[in-house]
Amino acid sequence: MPSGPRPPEVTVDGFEGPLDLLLELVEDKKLDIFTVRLGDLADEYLVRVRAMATLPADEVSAFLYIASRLVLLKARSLLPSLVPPSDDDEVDTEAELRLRLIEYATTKDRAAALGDRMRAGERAFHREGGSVILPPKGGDPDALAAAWLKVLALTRETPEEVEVPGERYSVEQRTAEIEALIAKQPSVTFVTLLGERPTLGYAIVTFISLLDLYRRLVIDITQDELFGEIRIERKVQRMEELPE
Amino acid sequence: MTRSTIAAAIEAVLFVAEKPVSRSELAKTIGAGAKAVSEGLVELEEWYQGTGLRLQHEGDDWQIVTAPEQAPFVAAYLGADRLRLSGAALETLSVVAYRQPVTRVEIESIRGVNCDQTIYTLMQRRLIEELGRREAPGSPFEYGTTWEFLECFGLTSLDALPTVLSPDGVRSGEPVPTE
Amino acid sequence: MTRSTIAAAIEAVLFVAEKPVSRSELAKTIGAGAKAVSEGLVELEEWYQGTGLRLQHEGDDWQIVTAPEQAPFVAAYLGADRLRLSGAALETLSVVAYRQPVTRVEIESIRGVNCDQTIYTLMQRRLIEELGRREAPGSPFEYGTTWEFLECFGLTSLDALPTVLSPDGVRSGEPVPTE
Repeated sequence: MPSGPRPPEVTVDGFEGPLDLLLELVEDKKLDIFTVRLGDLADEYLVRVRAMATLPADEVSAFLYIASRLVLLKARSLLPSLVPPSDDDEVDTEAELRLRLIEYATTKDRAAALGDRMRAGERAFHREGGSVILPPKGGDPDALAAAWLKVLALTRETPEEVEVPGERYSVEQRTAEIEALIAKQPSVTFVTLLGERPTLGYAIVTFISLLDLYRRLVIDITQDELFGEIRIERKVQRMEELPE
Repeated sequence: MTRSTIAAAIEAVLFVAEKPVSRSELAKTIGAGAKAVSEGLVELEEWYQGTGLRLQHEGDDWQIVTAPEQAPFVAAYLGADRLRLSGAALETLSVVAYRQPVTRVEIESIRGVNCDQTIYTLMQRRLIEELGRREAPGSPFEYGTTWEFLECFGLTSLDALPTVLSPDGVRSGEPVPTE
Repeated sequence: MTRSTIAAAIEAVLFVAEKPVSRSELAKTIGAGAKAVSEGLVELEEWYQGTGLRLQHEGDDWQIVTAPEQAPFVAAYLGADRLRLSGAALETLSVVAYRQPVTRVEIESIRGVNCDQTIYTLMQRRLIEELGRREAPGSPFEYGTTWEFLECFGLTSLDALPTVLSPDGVRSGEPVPTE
C-alpha cells in the first residue's frame, strides 16, 4: 500500500473492509476509540458507503452488517423508549463492536509493522543443502503425489481465474432508482423492490439504499409483525424537528 | 564432548540439512543429550554475533540462515525477487502470525471481510500453512506461519515478532494463544 | 566496509551458493575491491577456527564446507536413506513430474510463485533436466524428470506415478501433455 495520505473516500481498490472504514472515520475525526459513541458514526458511515462507486458483490454483506449495527445503536440512543434492548446481551452490542474495532486497529498496526519489515527487505535466506548425493535415494512417491495434490488445490483458483463477481452494484444508483420509484408511488413492499430472484448482493445493496433513504428522511419503513411484509412509504413531509 | 564441540557438530549438521532440524533429531544424530544440544545451540547463537549467519527456529525446528542485514548481497547473488504483499494480505498474515493457531472464521471475524483470497495467496507463497483441524464443530483448519515466513521477515523466531502497542497501551508483541 | 563486515557479507553469499564462487564474482556481488575481498576471506577463515565449518578453495573459487572432523555426524544425518527436499522443491518436482514437458513459466504459473531456486536445486540433484527448447516465442527450455528421478522414487516408469484426483475430481495421474 502506498504510504502517502489516504484517499478521502474508500475505493474498491483500496478498501480493506467495513471495520477499516469505521476505523478510518474514528481516526479522521480524531475521536477516541474508547469513548466515541459508535452510533454517532452511523450517518457518516452510510454516506461513505454510498460514496463508493461500486461495492464488490461478495463484500456488501460485511458492510451491511456493520451499517445495521451502527444504525441500531443510533436508533437506540435517539429513541430509547422505542427501541428497547430486546435482550440483555444487546446492551453489549456497542461494547462488542468497540472491542472488534480495537482488535482490528491492533491488527492494522501489526500489519504495518510487518509491512515495514517486508519493505526494508532485511530477510534471511536458507541454503538448500550442500552435500549432494547422486543419485539421491529414498524418494516417496506418495509424498510427491501429496505435493502435487497440494499444488492442484492451490492452483484451483489462480487469481486470473477467480470468478470476478459479474454483478457489481452501486448503492448510489440503487438509491436513485428507489427514490424515483417512491416519488411515483406512495409505497412499495420490500419484496417488490427485490424482484423475483434477487442475488444476495442485490438484496443487500437494496437494503443499504433503504437505510440511506431512511436516514435522509425520504422514506418510512414499517413492518406490522415479525417476519411480516416490510413496507416502504414515501415520507409525506420532512420533519425538521427530528434530530439529524 | 565439550559445549563447543557440540556446537560445531550441530553447525555442520544444520549446514547440510535442507530443512529445519528438530532438537531431538540433532541429539540423535550427534549422540548427545537434549540438554547438551540446547547448550550447543546457545553457543552457536553466540558464535554468530556479527557474522553473516544466524540461527533461526520455528518451534523446536532449527536451521541456519543468512543474517538479514546481508539480504542485499544475497539477493543480488541469487537474483531473488522481493516479497510483495498487498495490504490485505499483510493484515491476514499479521492475524495468523500473532494469533496462531487460528481458523479462517476467526481471521475473518477480526478483519471483518472475506479472507479466502489472501489466505490462498499466503499459502501459495508458503508463508502460512494448515496446521491441522481444530476439534470443534465443522473441524475447521487451523492456520499458522511457516519457517519461510520467519525467513522472509528476517525473524529468528516467533518471539522476535515486532511488538506493537495496541490502542489500550498493552504491549502485544507475543503471539496470543487462542482460547 | 570494515574487514569484518566484508567477511560477513562473503559468508552470507557463500552460504547460499550451491557452487564455488570466484573472488571476482564475490567482489562484484558485495561491491568491494579485490583486495578487500581477499582480506575478508582471510578473516572468515579465522572465524571458522574450531567451528563446524571450513572455507575451501580450488584455485580462485571459494566455498564453505563442513569441517572434516564433523564428517561422522554429517554422514549420520545424510546417511539415512531418504530424499531431503524442502516442501517448495518437492512441490516444483511434482509439477514437473505430472506435467512434463513443462517450461519454467508454466511451472511458475501453476505454483504461483517464482521457482528459479527450486528448479536449480532439482537440476543439481539431477531429479529434473532440460529436455530441449520449445518452439514458442522466446524458445523457453522444457523440463522433465530424469532416470535418477525414477530410481530415487522407486518407479519403473512415469506411468507408475501415483494417480491423484484433483480437487475438482479430474484424474491427473498421467503426465498431461501441455498444449
